[in-house]
Amino acid sequence: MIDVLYFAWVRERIGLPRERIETSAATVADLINQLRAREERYAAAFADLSALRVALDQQLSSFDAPLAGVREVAFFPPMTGG
Amino acid sequence: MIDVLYFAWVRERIGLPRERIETSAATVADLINQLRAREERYAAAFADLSALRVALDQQLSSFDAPLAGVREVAFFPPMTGG
Amino acid sequence: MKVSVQSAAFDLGAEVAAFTARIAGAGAVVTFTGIVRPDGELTAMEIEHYPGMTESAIAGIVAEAVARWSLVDALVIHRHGRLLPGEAIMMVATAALHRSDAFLAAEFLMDYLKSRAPFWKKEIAARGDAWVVAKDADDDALKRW
Amino acid sequence: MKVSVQSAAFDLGAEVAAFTARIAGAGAVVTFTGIVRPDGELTAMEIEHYPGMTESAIAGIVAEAVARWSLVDALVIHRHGRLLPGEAIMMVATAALHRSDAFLAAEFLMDYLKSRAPFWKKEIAARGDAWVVAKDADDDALKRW
Repeated sequence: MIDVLYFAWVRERIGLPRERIETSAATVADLINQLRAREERYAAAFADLSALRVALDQQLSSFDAPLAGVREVAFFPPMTGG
Repeated sequence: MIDVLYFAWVRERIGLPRERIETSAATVADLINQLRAREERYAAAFADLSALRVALDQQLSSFDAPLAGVREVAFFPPMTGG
Repeated sequence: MKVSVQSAAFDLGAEVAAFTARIAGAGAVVTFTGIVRPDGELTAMEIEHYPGMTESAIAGIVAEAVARWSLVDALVIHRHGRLLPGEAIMMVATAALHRSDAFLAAEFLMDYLKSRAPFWKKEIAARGDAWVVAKDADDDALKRW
Repeated sequence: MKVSVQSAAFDLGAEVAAFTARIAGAGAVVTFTGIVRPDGELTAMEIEHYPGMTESAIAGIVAEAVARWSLVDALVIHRHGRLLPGEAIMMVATAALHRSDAFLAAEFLMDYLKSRAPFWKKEIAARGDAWVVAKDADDDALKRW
């Protein structure tokens, strides 16, 4: 089980801010493929990975990073703070 | 007659902040030569022109600038504001 | 060092005064304040963030700035939630021995907060709401450092 | 725009708050504050200036910054007379639409105030007084602009 969080338009497109997901995905990319296969709203949110960023346990990471030991995955668009 | 002002160590070396001077000097350099000839303290203050700056009527200027029409000449070291 | 992520407004004058009062030894203080620009039809700016990661990401950015420019102190306040045009979104303050270090550290903090701290801005307007899109220039700005 | 050359101390927090309150339309405010660094035996800093020229020189520098970076507003306060270690010598504030303009204008103001506004600093210390010597780097800094 892994906590998956969504922010900004990713959250709006998927329709929820977080969920717990049963997964055996080895990498972030594998998890994304699993999510895409679920429902159209996930496929839409993850259609263009260049528009997305990912954090693993609150650290910016990359789509090919392994998920072993990770408890929290977050997907969001490029940040616009400041 | 022209008002001549001195600031910082130039003022200290010459021993006064300002004076009115009768001069027919054509340029700042001519005025400096006239002052140097007056007394040792002037000669000392104007010994090294690279350590001095001049303003004519409160505008930074140069030693070869003409004095025609100028009412106020100021001599001082490079500025250290901020 | 002080990092605050908050929904409440902050008192810029009081923060600057308090920061400057506690930086004994510094010769230079630089502050930056970001304000919601009253832009045509904009009625509000909604700022979403990632609680937990926001604080740790900012703390990491601040620690790097402090080490790199030998800062005497640094401060970051960043708001989230709904802000009105003219309200201050965030501020940074840096205190250093010399002015170039204080300036560089403040610019570094801003460049990194802009694209490495998990905030997302949404413009609320009569014509419809729109997420602010990150600019390539924001990422390019990091290359300077 | 506001330029003040004064012997009295200024209230940094109040100045920043007042400046920010009157810059409707700006998205970015940068401030710089210069402080007398408590440096070993220093007991005071005496700042001499050229009344009349000081104000006009600063006004000219501010006008150039406002034009060049399309500033919404700018502020310069510079003290003269006797200052104690830890006291604020001067401050600048710039308000612009975007942060890079506010930063650049503030750095420009500082570089020019340092070597083109007629102030001279003298360090007062137990070991003897000494005029601060301008650095070649101060003049070199102007070449950036």
